[in-house]
Amino acid sequence: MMMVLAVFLPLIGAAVAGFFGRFLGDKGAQFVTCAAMGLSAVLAIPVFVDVALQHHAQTVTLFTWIDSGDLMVKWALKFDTLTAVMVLTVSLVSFMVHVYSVGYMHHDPSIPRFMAYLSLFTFFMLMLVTSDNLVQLFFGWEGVGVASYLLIGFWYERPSANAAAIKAFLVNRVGDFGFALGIFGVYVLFGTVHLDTIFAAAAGKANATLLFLGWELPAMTTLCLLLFIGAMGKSAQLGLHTWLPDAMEGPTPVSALIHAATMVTAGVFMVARLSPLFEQSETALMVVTIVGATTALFAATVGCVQNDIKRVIAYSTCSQLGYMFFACGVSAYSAGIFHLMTHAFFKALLFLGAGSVIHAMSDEQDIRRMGGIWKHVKVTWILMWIGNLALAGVPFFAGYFSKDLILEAAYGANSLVGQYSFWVGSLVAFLTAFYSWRLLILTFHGKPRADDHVMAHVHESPPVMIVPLIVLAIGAIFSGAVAYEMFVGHDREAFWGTAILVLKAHDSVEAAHHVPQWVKLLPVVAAVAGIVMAYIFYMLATGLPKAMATAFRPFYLFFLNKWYFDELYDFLFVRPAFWLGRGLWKGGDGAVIDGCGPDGIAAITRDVARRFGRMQTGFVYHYAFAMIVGAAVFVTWYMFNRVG
Amino acid sequence: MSDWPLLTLVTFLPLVGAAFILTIRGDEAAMAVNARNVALLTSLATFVLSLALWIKFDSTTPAFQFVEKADWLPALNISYHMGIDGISMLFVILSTFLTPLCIIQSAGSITVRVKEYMIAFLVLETMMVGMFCALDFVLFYFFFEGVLIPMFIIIGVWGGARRVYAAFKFFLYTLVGSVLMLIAMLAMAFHAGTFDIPSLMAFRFPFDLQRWLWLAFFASFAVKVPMWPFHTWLPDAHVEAPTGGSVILAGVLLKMGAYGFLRFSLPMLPEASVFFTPFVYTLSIVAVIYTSLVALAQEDMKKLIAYSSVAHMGFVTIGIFTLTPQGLEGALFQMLSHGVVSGALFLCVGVVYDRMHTREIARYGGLVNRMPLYAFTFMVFTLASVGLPGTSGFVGEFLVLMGAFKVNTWVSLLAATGVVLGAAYMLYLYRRVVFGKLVRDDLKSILDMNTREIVVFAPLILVVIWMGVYPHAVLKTMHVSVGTLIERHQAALANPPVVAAVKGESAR
Amino acid sequence: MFAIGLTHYLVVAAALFTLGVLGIFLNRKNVIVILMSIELMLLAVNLNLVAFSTHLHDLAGQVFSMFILTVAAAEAAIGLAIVVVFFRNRGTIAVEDISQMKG
Amino acid sequence: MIIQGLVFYLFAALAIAGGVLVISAKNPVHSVLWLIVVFFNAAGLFLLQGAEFLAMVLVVVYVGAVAVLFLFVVMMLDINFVQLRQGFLHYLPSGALVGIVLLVELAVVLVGWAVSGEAPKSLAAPAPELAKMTNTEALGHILYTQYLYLFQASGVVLLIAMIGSILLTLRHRPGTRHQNISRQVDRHPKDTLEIRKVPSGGGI
Amino acid sequence: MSLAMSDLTLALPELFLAGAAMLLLMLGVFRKEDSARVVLVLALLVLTVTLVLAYGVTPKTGRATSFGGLFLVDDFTRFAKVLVLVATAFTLAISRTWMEKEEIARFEYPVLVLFATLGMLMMISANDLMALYLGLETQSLALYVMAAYHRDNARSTESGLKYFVLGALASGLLLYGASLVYGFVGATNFETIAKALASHHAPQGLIIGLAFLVAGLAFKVAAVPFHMWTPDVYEGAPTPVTAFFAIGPKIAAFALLVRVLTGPFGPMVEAWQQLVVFLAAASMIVGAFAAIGQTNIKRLMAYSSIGHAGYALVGLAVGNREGISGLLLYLAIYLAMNLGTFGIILAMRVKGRAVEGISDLAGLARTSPMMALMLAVFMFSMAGIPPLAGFFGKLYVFLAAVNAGHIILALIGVLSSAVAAYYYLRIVKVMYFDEPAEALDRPIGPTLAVVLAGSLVFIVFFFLVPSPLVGGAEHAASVLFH
Repeated sequence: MMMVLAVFLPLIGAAVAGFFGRFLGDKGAQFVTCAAMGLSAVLAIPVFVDVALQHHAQTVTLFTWIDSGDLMVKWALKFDTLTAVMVLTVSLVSFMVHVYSVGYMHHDPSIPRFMAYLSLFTFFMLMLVTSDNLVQLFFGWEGVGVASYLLIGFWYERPSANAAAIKAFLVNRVGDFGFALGIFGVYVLFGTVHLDTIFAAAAGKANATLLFLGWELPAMTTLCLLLFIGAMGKSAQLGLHTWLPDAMEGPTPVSALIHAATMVTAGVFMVARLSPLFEQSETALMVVTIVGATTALFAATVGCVQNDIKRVIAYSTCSQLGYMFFACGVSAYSAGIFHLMTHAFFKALLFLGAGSVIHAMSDEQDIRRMGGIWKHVKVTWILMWIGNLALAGVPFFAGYFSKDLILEAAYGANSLVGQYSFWVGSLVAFLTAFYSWRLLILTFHGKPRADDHVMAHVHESPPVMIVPLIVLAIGAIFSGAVAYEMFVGHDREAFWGTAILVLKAHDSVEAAHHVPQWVKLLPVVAAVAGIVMAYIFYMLATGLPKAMATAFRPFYLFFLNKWYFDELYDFLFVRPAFWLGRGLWKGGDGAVIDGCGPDGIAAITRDVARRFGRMQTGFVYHYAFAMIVGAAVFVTWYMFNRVG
Repeated sequence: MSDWPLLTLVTFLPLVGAAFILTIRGDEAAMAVNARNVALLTSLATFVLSLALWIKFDSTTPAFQFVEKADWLPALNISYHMGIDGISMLFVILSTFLTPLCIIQSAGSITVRVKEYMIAFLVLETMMVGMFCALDFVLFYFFFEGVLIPMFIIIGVWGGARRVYAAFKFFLYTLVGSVLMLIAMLAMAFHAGTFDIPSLMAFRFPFDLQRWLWLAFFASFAVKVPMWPFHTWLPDAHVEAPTGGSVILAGVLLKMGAYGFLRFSLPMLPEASVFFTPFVYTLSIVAVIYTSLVALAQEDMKKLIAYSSVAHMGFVTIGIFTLTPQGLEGALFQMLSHGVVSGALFLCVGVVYDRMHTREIARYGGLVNRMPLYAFTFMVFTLASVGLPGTSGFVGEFLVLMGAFKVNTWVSLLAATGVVLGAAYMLYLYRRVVFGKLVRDDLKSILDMNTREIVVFAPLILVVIWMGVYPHAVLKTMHVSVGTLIERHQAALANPPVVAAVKGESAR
Repeated sequence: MFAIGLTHYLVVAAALFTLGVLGIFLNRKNVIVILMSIELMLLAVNLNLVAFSTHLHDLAGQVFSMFILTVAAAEAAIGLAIVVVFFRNRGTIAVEDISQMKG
Repeated sequence: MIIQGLVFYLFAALAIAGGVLVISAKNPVHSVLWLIVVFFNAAGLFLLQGAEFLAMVLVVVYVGAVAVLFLFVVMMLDINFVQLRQGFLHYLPSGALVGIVLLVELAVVLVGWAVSGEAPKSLAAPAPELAKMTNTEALGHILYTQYLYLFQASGVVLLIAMIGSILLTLRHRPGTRHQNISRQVDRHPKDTLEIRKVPSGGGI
Repeated sequence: MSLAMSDLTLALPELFLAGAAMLLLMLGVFRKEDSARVVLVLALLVLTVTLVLAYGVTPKTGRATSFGGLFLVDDFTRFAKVLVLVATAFTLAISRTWMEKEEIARFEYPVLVLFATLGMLMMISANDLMALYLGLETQSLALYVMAAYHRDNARSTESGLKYFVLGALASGLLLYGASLVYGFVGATNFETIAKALASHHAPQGLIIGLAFLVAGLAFKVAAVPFHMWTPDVYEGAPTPVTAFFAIGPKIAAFALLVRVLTGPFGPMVEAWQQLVVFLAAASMIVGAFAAIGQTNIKRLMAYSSIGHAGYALVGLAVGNREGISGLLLYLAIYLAMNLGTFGIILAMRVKGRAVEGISDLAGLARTSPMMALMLAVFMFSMAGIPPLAGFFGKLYVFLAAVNAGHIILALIGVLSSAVAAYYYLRIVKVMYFDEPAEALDRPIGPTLAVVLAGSLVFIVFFFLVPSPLVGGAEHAASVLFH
């Protein structure tokens, strides 16, 4: 019951706020949703204790959803350690964001709608993480997509927000397309979509093949890759990442909740959840690793040159998700989840902090027009420092534990892709630290670059916004250290139980504890180097960035334009789609099909009719002639066709 | 109640109402009100009666239920034979469900010749319901074609600017298809010696005959579905029809074709169906992708939704021809869902059309500012159309693709691209109409949905969500019938028919 | 050659029949000539019937022929009456002018 | 035999020539006259085959009545004959083609004449021997018995022709004066006559 | 050969009709004022009595001949006669108002109708080539006159002239064929011919004769290519006459054609089937296409009747019992549809002036909804859309065609019916979709209203109880194949 409530309370909150918002008023809607969310978060704690710490994994089955033939899908809430961790993280962060939103959105005209969307999103996210079958997972998957769509497009009067919302939804759909195919494949292979059943049978199917698109392919690899396409879409991995930066069009709490802490990590969650499948396919894991590592690098390079405060953080998110993926790719699922959790705290903190800054700067987002405001917003400033320290992986902040472990695991995996991801990861650690401090310095330090009017307005956010930040900051500082042992330390096997499966041969987390010392040190060194470099660039030699940009102009432009992905997609897909659509409509439907079909036949008919009409000349002798010819034809016919 | 000829009642009750309306006299306004009320009452009564069908429906047997049989043309073995099974039952409900909504809706948009409109609608209802209940081929054809008359009138009288073209195109296109079916039907009766559908299902036709018959059926059903490239009547008909007409057209009439495939092509012509499956797949996939792309380029709201209908029906035809339980049930579910969703989308267009008298997308924008309720409603159906899990649109599409994946991964893959494109054109439409700044002056005074419209939409929203969350209620009525259909089909394939099929014992 | 058999008569009849037929549609100017052509055709039929009748030793043919003569006379009367009213209306009986209605 | 043959050819040739001239004569009056020629020769052909009554009827009814009727109408309608021939040649080729095809086919078929089956044995009205009964008498015998129905029917046909002709052509001209006998008879002197005393020398 | 009483009994309807017609003629001549109306009413009475007589005359053995085998009565003739008499009576009834309004109401008209009907009955009962010819001419001569009946109207006389010229030509062809048949079989009696053909191979001359015979009869049913008189005559003739032409004579001619082909030439079914297939296909196609461009509704109905003749001929082309019963059913339904349609056409008057343009119907649905509804029903029925009666007519003939393996013919049929649907729909479109033109005059008169309502009820509710008519048609057809 508690579990069901924990999941469904946000839905109730959303429904109440959404349908009765106009009766409840702004305050009422805020109260209802926050209360429901808070209750949900509170309930998540005993659930976590019960399930994860006391190992009482269980599944609550509600009722049949879809059944057809031997397919049986039920609405069910599966609680095991992985779920419990996710539920706790999600509900906690979500609750914080809810509270924060009360302050952040206080002057918005449609607060109930916003709160309803947030709660609805949380509901979908919780459904996602608690699903006991792939279809319900898909339900949550698409549901969070829709909530994200709604929230990105929350300010519907902005064309850019609308465009970003649609883009987010569509790119996610492309991922979901793969995900759905993966589900079908799983169903065809296993005859079920029920996770536990699949996991039980997975090992036996390691060498199975699947006829896909005419080829006989190894089943596990194919399925995992298809499913991974879904994860790439949701988690904004390279190729399907383009929506994430644009998604920053949404209100900042949304960015914090959805596009940093929860939804985007669904992909990682999914890979971890499906570890029994991924474990059966070396190829799939390899792909996951490479994609993750490359994304991490890509996003970090782009993040270094962005000027929008939220976009920098968005690319950072993208990059961190890359970490999580290659962690999973080297079978360090627990490390991935660990990073997921710590990241949720510090990234939410960073976003909300950024929101606080934006709030203070009268909705200014360009860091080139900030600077020197730390004195005015001291609390925010401190909190942002904490967040960035955690992000950069500076020792003893949460990020340090998780990120280091991921890199060590990558090294420890002792494979080519592992090495690749280790080195890339270390480089990214450097870049991360660099852009983090670039952001920090440009925003808070140096001389104010905003106009006087704005500067005069700069003020600290109200407590309702600050308190959640503080809570998250606590998480950002301590969650790593607290959870380390449980998640990836010696207690990990007991902790995870059956929630994550790692083949003995792949146990890179174990290996991570036995890597050389320099491997453990390298990320920290890289991080510090990054910080130092940022300090040099933006505090000491402020002309340097410009000189660098000019010197390496092609690279600079390449990074600034996000590796030209948007342009490429626009050229490859968007414009051809519209062009084709118009062509098929006017040319295909209009000219060819209608022209040869109904309209053409109608024209021919009319023409034939005209001819027949002309034959009816009105002259008796023509009529007589026709009759005679008719009779003559009859006679001739029988002359040459003897019958009877 | 149990011995009542329930199907006959449900089928012909609307006709009684129509006859009653015919007798209404008085001045224009009073006549309109009375006609509307009578029509509403009749259709509601029909709906309630039809619900009794569902309640009393036994979903554990594949046999036809509520069967009524009476001599009609005994010399030709043609009888008045009615009955429903798990495949047809819900379509009856769908028809009776949508009709009252259309009648309620019409109060806002139909102001001239209301009496005739109501009569046409009730006659239409009789034809639709009858078609799904008919268990005699001639009876089926009787209703199948009979639909054309009221629909022709509805499009032509109350339609838009190009209504004449659209009405003719609709009528003649479908007529040409169905007369070919008539020939096939006669040929089947000649071979089997009966027009009785259950008997025909049991009869085995020789393969080469099957192919011809299949093609003739295809001509009719493909036009009705409509499948690419026989779809061009649909956008025209939809665009020009009045809102109620579009709703019924999309909601029920399109289903007739798919229903025909299910009821006739598959069980009666099993080998030919297998033989032509690649052909159907190809056309369906082209339909899905092609029309989705075309929908993307539309500038007229109704046209866009019309094209989306073609795409969605493409899924249905794929599902039917997968011949897997998932595919078939998915197709059935998709048909029902599409009936509700596309109907509702047309109603959504109708709401703004009644206010602004234009369907041009560019004439709208930012409606959410003035019409939040409308925006919400429209959003629900947009998402359902997009196939969001939790709405009815998802279940059908998902099952169809799953069924297709079992059979042919290419089909599944290509059709799934339609899901992506579907999201693109629907959200693009929504964005252009509802989102954005409200800049046009004439929109600044637009009013949100009134009570009547809320009454129309509320049940639709509930149904869409309910079918999305608890589709089991719907699916369970189909299981046995679909399962039996597949079993029989496989059994038929396993035992090819004797080449020289013995002519059935006809009364000739 | 001089042994006149049935076929001789039949061929003559066929020739007359063909002439009548030709007369109907070759004539463009005068309706009355068409009426005469019809008389030619009927005459040919009568020739046929009489020839067959003689050859079969059966009077039925001649009886038939007589009725045809009767009816043909009646037909001629009606036809001429119609021609007359047409002329009164239009002032012409040229065949080409009988073409108000067409299409 | 030979004489009979020669006579046949004479009649046949004249009939066909007449037929050709009927349809090709410039002047419709000539056409009618040629038609009379055809009728005469056809009557001759009838005679050759022993159908004497029909030959008589043909001459009496056709030449005597029908052809004259034609002539009468042609004259009455008073048509300008000058431009009547145009167009004949224009359509001749196609017409002639059809005509020739038809003629050849008919000839081919007719030359191969053979009565089907046992027909001659089951004749409806076998012709009696000429010695016993003349053609006219024989016809009379069956016409009013066996073919009574048709005889009556032909009467109806003639009646219809009468009604039709009258209906179509009879016109009551308002200006013409008719004698109305009953009115004449009914007339009473006092209606029309007034007797007045005329005073002598005064006048009326 | 003496005349027995039974001979007269069998021909009682015809005898009564002939006598009554002559009496009415006398009455008309001698009664000066309002003779037209009185004669017309009496003629209706006469037709009714004849109908009763025709229905009542049932030979005990199911089939009987009289007048020396010239005259035949059986269930087929009974069915056909009833149809013809019903058609005549109703067309006559609805013609009165029109004739009076056009000021051409004369007593000769009903008399001519009676004589024409007499001719039709004789055609139906003909059992001999001579009887056939005389019946045909009795009918035709009356019809020629009727076509030109409006003698002060140029179009009417033109149509009369055309009809006459072409009709005479058709008679000539028919007679030539008859003479060949007589010559090659040696008999004119149908039964004798049938017997002769059944036992022996048919000589080629006979087949040629048959071809001419069929050509002549095809003219009467307006089958392509012998149809060309139809549009002009239908357009030009006074509308009541057109209505009359379109129904009664056509049914009679069909009955005759069926009788000739299935009776004497029944053994030669393979031979004539080819001709009829051609006629049917050509008629259906021409009827469907040529009507599309028409603007005059009478002309349109002419093409429509050509097309319908094609469908009915499909039944004949099949040449078996099933086909013929389909044909008969088709004719019965055709009767109702045309009666109704012409009823509406007769009611088409604007400000006292008769109009014939399709465009004159514009917006009829608004100016007189009931009339529009009726015409729409008739049009949909003609297009063969269920649930209307027209559908069943087509269903039957096509069923017969398919069963007999004439799939191609059936295909041509259904496709041409789809084309034909276009012009029927066009009328519905004009009435329902177009803006109202000048309203048609109301009221239309009680007779017309009753007849229209009757047709409507028949067409709409035929599907409820089709069995009596269907059974009747099947029974009538069955006596042809015993």
